[in-house]
Amino acid sequence: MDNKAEQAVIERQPSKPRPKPAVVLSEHIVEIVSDSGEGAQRCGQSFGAIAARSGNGIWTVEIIPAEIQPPHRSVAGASGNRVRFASGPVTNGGNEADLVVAFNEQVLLSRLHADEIKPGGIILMESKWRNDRNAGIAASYAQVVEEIRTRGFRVYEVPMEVECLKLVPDPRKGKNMFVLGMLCGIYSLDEGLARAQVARIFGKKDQKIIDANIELLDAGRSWAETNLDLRFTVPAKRATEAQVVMNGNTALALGVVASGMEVCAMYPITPATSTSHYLSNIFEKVGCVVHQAEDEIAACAFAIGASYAGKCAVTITSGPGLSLKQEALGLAVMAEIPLVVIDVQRGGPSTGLPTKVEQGDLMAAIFGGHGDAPKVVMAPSTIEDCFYSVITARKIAETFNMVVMLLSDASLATAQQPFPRPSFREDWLAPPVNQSPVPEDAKPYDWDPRTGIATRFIPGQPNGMHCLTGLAHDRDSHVAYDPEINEEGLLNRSRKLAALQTTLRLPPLCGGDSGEMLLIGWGSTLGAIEEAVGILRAQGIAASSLHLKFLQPMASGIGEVMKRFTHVMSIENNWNDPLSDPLITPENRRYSSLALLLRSRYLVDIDCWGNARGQPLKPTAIVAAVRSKLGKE
Amino acid sequence: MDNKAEQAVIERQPSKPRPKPAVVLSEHIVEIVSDSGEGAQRCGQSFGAIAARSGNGIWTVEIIPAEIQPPHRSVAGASGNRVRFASGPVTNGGNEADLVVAFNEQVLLSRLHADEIKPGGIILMESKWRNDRNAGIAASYAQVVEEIRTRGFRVYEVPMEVECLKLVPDPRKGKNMFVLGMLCGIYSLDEGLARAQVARIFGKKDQKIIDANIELLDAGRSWAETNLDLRFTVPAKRATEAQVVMNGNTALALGVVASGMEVCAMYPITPATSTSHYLSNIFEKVGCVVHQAEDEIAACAFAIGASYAGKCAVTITSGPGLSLKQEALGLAVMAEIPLVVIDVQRGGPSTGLPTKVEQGDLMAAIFGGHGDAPKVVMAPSTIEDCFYSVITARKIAETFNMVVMLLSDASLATAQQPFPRPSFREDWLAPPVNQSPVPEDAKPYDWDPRTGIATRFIPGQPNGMHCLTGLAHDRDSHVAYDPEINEEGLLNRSRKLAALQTTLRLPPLCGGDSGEMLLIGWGSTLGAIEEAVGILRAQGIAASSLHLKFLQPMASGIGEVMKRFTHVMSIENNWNDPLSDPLITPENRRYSSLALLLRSRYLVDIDCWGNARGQPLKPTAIVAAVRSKLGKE
Amino acid sequence: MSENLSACMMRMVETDYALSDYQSDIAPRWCVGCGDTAILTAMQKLCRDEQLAPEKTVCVSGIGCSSRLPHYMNAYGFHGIHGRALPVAEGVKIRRPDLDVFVTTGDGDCTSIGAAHWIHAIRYNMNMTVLLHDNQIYGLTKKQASPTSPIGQKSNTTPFGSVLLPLNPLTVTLGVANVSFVAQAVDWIPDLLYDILKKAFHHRGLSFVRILQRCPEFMQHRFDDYVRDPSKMRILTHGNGLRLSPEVSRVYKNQETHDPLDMGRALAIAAIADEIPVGILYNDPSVPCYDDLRAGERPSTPALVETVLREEFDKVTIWPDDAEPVAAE
Amino acid sequence: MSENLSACMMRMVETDYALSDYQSDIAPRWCVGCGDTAILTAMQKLCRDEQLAPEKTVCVSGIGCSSRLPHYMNAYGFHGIHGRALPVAEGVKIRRPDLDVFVTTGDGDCTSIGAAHWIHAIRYNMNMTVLLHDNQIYGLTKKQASPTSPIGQKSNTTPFGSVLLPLNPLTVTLGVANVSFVAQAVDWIPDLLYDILKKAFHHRGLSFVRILQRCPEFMQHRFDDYVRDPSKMRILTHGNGLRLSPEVSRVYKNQETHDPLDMGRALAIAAIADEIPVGILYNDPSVPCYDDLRAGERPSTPALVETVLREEFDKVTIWPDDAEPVAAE
Ligand SMILES: Cc1ncc(C[n+]2csc(CCOP(=O)(O)OP(=O)(O)O)c2C)c(N)n1
Ligand SMILES: Cc1ncc(C[n+]2csc(CCOP(=O)(O)OP(=O)(O)O)c2C)c(N)n1
Ligand code: SF4
Ligand code: SF4
Ligand SMILES: [Mg+2]
Ligand SMILES: [Mg+2]
Repeated sequence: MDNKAEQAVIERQPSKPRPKPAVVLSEHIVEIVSDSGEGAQRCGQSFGAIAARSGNGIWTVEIIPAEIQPPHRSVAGASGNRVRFASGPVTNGGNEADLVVAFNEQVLLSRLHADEIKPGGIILMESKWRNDRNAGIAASYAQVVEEIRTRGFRVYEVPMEVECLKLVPDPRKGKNMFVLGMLCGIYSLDEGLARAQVARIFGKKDQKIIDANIELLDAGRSWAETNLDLRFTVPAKRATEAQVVMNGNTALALGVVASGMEVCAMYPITPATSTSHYLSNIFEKVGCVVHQAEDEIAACAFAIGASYAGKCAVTITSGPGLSLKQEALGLAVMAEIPLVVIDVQRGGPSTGLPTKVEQGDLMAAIFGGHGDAPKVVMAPSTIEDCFYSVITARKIAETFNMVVMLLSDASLATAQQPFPRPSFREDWLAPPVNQSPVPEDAKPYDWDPRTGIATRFIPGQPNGMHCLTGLAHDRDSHVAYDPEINEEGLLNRSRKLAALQTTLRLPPLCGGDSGEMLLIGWGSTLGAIEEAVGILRAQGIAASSLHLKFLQPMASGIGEVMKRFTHVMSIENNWNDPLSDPLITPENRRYSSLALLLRSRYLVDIDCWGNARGQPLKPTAIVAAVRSKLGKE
Repeated sequence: MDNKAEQAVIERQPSKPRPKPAVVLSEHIVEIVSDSGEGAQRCGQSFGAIAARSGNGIWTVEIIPAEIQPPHRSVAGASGNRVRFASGPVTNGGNEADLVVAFNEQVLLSRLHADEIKPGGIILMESKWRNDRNAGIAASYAQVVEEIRTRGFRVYEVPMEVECLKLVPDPRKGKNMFVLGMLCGIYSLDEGLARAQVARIFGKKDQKIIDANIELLDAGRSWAETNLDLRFTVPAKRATEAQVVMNGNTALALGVVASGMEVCAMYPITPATSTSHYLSNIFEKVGCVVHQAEDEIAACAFAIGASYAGKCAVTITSGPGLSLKQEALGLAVMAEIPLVVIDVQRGGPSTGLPTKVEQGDLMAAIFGGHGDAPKVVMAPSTIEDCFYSVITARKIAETFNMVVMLLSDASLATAQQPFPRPSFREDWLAPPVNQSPVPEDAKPYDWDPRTGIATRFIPGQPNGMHCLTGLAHDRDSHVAYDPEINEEGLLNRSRKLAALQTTLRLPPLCGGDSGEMLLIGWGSTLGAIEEAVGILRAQGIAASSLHLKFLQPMASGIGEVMKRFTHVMSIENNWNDPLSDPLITPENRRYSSLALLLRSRYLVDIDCWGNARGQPLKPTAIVAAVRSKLGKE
Repeated sequence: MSENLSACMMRMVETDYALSDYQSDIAPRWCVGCGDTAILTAMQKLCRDEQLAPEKTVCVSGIGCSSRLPHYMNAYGFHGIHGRALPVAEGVKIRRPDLDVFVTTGDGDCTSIGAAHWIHAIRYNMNMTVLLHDNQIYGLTKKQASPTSPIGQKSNTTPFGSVLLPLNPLTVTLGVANVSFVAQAVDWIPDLLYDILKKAFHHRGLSFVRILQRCPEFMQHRFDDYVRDPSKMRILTHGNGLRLSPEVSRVYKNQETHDPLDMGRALAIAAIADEIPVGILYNDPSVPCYDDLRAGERPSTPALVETVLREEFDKVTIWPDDAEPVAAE
Repeated sequence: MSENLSACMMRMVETDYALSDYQSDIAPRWCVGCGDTAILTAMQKLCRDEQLAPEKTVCVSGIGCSSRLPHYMNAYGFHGIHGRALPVAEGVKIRRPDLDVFVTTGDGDCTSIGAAHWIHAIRYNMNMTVLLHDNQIYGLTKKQASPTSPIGQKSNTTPFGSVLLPLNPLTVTLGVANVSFVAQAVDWIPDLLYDILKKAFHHRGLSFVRILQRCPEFMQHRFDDYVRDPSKMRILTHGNGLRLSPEVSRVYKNQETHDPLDMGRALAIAAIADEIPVGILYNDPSVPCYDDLRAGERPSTPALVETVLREEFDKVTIWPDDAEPVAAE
């Protein structure tokens, strides 16, 4: 970032009179959608950043086209950003959008089809299509506008390119900054902050470009102030502590750095890869390495090798990669090599929905390998959690010599949210590799009879020579097929989960301690579920929620909590069979993953609600599901 | 087999006077153990075959050394066979052995350590070690014999090699036939049948060899009759129908042939491989092909390709291979390509116990892949079942366009048991590949709204051109990311399980319709569980058992059955956490697989008993577990 | 020859497929200027000229931009999983000799995650045409280095430039036993691309065609020098190999007569670094094909199955009266 | 040279490891006459002569008879999973340059299930010694054909004989970019095996040694002709390569002077079918190693981590007073 340029911008700030008073809102959801490459993503991100810097709580969601190079003006090609911003903290992408800026009517349709726009919501349309030379396009545009007006949306047609043409030769390029200005005007965001943001974006380019874009920004704002009857303000309060804003994948990458892991072995796959991209940029600076292996199996084996040699390692992947790694993970479990596995879940099965969210990999994480292969499975539920979970995962991995799986997902991956700037602690890091001699009589698998934990020997440690193996083995790591020895190994590997379990504390409930409905969730759905609980309670329904961070082992006490509620329901962003289907019965229904696990453990008739539509769950949908379950539709 | 040779043998049969009357037994368990390569395996198999041909029920179990080339005279090197034979049918390997023939004291120790010999049981020892030139060996032998005598075993020292030397120059080679003769003498088995069996073994060799071995056989019998006070008879009844005797892997291979599948793609792995070996010998004769691929992933992909092209295919593997195939299986699920997967389970996790039994892959079979990937999972429970299950699996795979997993295990793999000779039915086979034109408006995924089943189009069918994909897709097989379309696909793929489920019938209970204890099992444990039920009922305990063939989906009605019993317990040959461990609580206990599934589905407090010691479960151990559960130890 | 011709004529009369008959109803979703487009066009032309029945044509791919190709062909398509196109294609072919199988795979798909299958597919030498779309980058996942990326290539996983020399798919392929056909083409000389594909298609065995493919999105300018300067392309010709049209010959003067049976020279050509060789490096039609070797003497019939089952059961049957039937019952 | 010598002397004085120091307490479980035994012995001698500290020596393997070798070495051993020895070894080495890494792998382990890793390991050219125990069969799983099995080989999965020409691991390896050391040895000439391993060990980069290994259990007589007739072994010598002892030279008269930098000839030698070439086919010490290229300029320290985290956080921090600190705080 070029600080000089930014400085200059702030100085040139004109002192215009403030526009007329605005409607005060506690929050709004804004979407900007365009063809891929038209800059709606950047516009949305910048808008979110400005709001965050103003002191608003924000949560941004990327609207990602399904295809690399989708055709122009296509429903499948909608690209952009959702920004939910509020007076207080925001924990999820929310329900339908209040205001949408669409660069053409097709990308708007994609949001309408997905039911992502609030009935009666505000829609700002690029108006140039009305007079398009291609009659089909003009007709399509007119028809859509007509239709949405009829359906009760508040439509404003905005001559975006026409206005931009007054300032720049290629209006398609500057349009997004014009829109950004327009939005800043509508939402009364500070001009200085907005200009500083533009300067930040183009910081590396020359001043001319910055100036041109600031002109577009200002033009957008003026146009909105002059032509639109939309004036809102979402009061903001600057945080008293420093905040960082980033998405979940960046938080994971920074977590890897902060955890002291030195090796990341990966193979590219969406949506996990951007974690590795970020890491690739900085990891070498701290003397560490990102290795792009020839495939996921090699990546996993490479990480295992590094970790065996004392450098705890992470391998990062998404669903299909997780499936491929199952055999190698079994080796790490059997040989008790610490390993952190990050799985940024996406829609499955198979190649499925590569860019879309799903919490579909929980069962594969727990049960995926052949034989009994106990692993620790955790799930971060906020962006901040993505950062800290990696540090915790590395510690557990090395304390218990276990595989620790971290289940993030496509929603956390690209969502941005501010959280308190972490302050570095040296104890986050791994201790230096132990190279001291091993006591003469020590054994490589000297399982503690209570916890199952053994102190492993690391290459370089004198006296520690032994041959690690994925075969059944005794305390000397000698291959052994005796029934007792096999059982001893199984017991100790399983015991470690129990030992970890005794150290876990159940997270506090959200809502009340007892009541009509307990919702249980895990991972990225935290914000939506807790928001739903808030709404339900405001509606007089005694709902609460419990959000699990550890899925295997699970903290004790869940059974006690459940007893205090009339109903229990898991809320998950994955598949469950609908009981409404004629062939589905309570007996053959396939439950959501966590519901299945909890039912089995606690023998409580836990229902589940959720879906695998490639979209984050919405608070209002959760509310509706709960009301329906309670017969209070 | 050379029928002439066999004929000749039978003619030469001398008519000796029958020995003195024998003790009549309803069953006995005999083991023959030697160093690897000394022929105990063949001796045991032959003994089993003679008993079976006499009309005894038999179950033979291979005693497999852990290592390829274990050292001589080593505990880990014990190789041989257990033969359980009885007046009636035999369904499992039973409890401890009644009589053991050991070629040296070390291999005997392996059976003693594993608690496989009945207290007070009969032990026949090769006596040559007593005077071994190596003083250490002689001492070891003497000490072991002394010790087992003290422990109350009935030990007979047999000068096997000394006796054989009278007839052949290399006694190590002929010893096993001498022992066979000895056993035939002890158990009063028909001499003609025994000689015919020897002729059958050496049928391809020249007559001299056959004669020499028959001499050894006869010598063994005379020696026993002259020197041992052991005379037993296990009355036999010749079956009225033709019976076939084979092990589970052979039955699977013949099932593949009988099912009409034309392609088997595999990669070698123990204990699955011998299925492919058998198949390789015969599959080409029926115009089919066994393809040894470069790895398990390629094998799975190859089978998928063949099946996509209309030739339903099977891929055969064991645990580690199953883990590797998970991603490819997800593709078959997503694209709805029929596929039969045979997993001959072994001890896990990782490389684990390659030659030993475990029912450790059930969860991986059901939940192993990322995302929601519904597959059919079945388990054969007898040798006969291995044969017929493949035929059923192929039919289900092609009717529902699904992946059907068949979980056999190392116990079924090598166990031999007679069953009625199947008579061929043409409807076992797959119909010819459909190459008729596809109706103009048909779609490749025209999911039936009730059952979820679509009629797939096979390359070569005019009008059927479409592009199959592992991405989310619509009815045209076009890639689509819309929430509704993704949900539609998930629903239909899941529905097929429900549709299959409605066609399943619960197997009949063994024991009574209600009572104190219901045992639930699956797979190879059938015989041991039902035998335990018999013992328990004889002891006045109202136990019954239910054995599931389908693990996913499960037949309905299990809940109703369970209600009629005070206790329900799954009996599985896999890991469960022992509640006796100080850290294990009912809340953190990790249950056996089927127990977990049933608990979740029926919310009944199902306990589990079993272990993962690499050995089949024993009826008496099950009895003890049930009595302990009921407080009736 | 004339017999072939008349057979061909007959087929044309019978069916007479036009280019559009090989175009599916999905518009290709590649970036403007993407080399995959030229490859698709060449394939469709080939199908048209060979009058392949669309229902008898199967295009198998893995995952990647290039692997989307089967969606755009009106044929049976199998867009599978990353790296596994070849074993899937082998399975398709093993019992369906009547199908023409094409495989489309990317440099990551084939030479990275799929490398084991690639090596073994060459060795199996099954009768299929394999198109390696080598854009030297991971396109679909948005710019990560691939094994064939040039040294120093900046990408999202190699922000400071990749550190290794690129893998040469040609030299590796030529080192595999049973290799029978290896060629190189470039997307920007459509005539040669077509000619090479045609030769590849007519080769009995696995024809491996590496196609240097432009990816303007992530590898802008990568091949500009070569596109601009025809002399940097070394065209391999031979009586048994490519024969150039006068037009092509005029533009691409840097030619070498190369006998496609000369493995030594093929290896040397494959290793050329400063020029791009285009043409058929190796072609040995005598190498046996796994699908032929494993074809089996007779097709599977119920009668055969019954016979073999009976034979096998006979070996292990205990008959009620112990009289084993000597002949078939 | 004399400096090296004295350093070596010092190490010897300090530690003075005997052969038995490299023998674990487990007796090898290979069949009598198995070639793996000779390989184990050669490795142990090498360790002794190089006075490698057992705790700094890591033997990585996959699964197979040969892959049991690490159990018999007194060193750190990693007996992993089938086919994945190479990526594990790469992981071991990447941040532990102080460790000497050996990889033991079978023909199935390396050229079948592990083929992708093999190709890429050659390209990474990390500093390790790779021993391919090529008995041309699957030993541990009891006789299935491997990619290197001779054509016609009967096995449990090819009861009528394997149908394909065997894969030649040498020609494939030589075709991979960044290949830096390729040799061939046989288990039955222990002196040459040792000399070749020694050269391999001293090579900086990945040294790939294919060792033809006898499996009397399943491939009886396979190499009898070669064992009996020394003239069927072609020994490669060179000033920069192997130098033969007079004894070896007397027995093995079929010698060729081969410059290990001559790739063309190396390829030709690798392809020889009727004789077994023994020696160093290729050796280019100038090829860079991935572990060196990725070593990083500085080791990871808490201070470094703190600095980088601060820099990264700074980019995305919203300060309470909006006054972004210009320099580090
Ligand atoms: C098992 C698995 N790993 C990774 C991916 C992600 N992925 C999709 S395509 C691709 C590579 C694409 O590169 P290439 O094969 O060269 O094809 P291109 O897009 O360049 O045509 C990757 C890594 C995946 N889909 N599946
Ligand atoms: C994933 C997996 N697949 C298959 C196996 C079974 N398996 C063990 S060793 C082996 C091959 C052994 O052959 P090779 O690599 O040549 O080693 P050798 O025994 O001949 O030394 C196989 C297929 C396995 N253990 N794991
Ligand atoms: S990213 Fe590259 S390879 Fe992919 S479609 Fe665009 S230009 Fe083609
Ligand atoms: S089977 Fe072959 S490779 Fe394995 S130990 Fe025996 S001789 Fe050696
Ligand atoms: Mg590519
Ligand atoms: Mg081998």
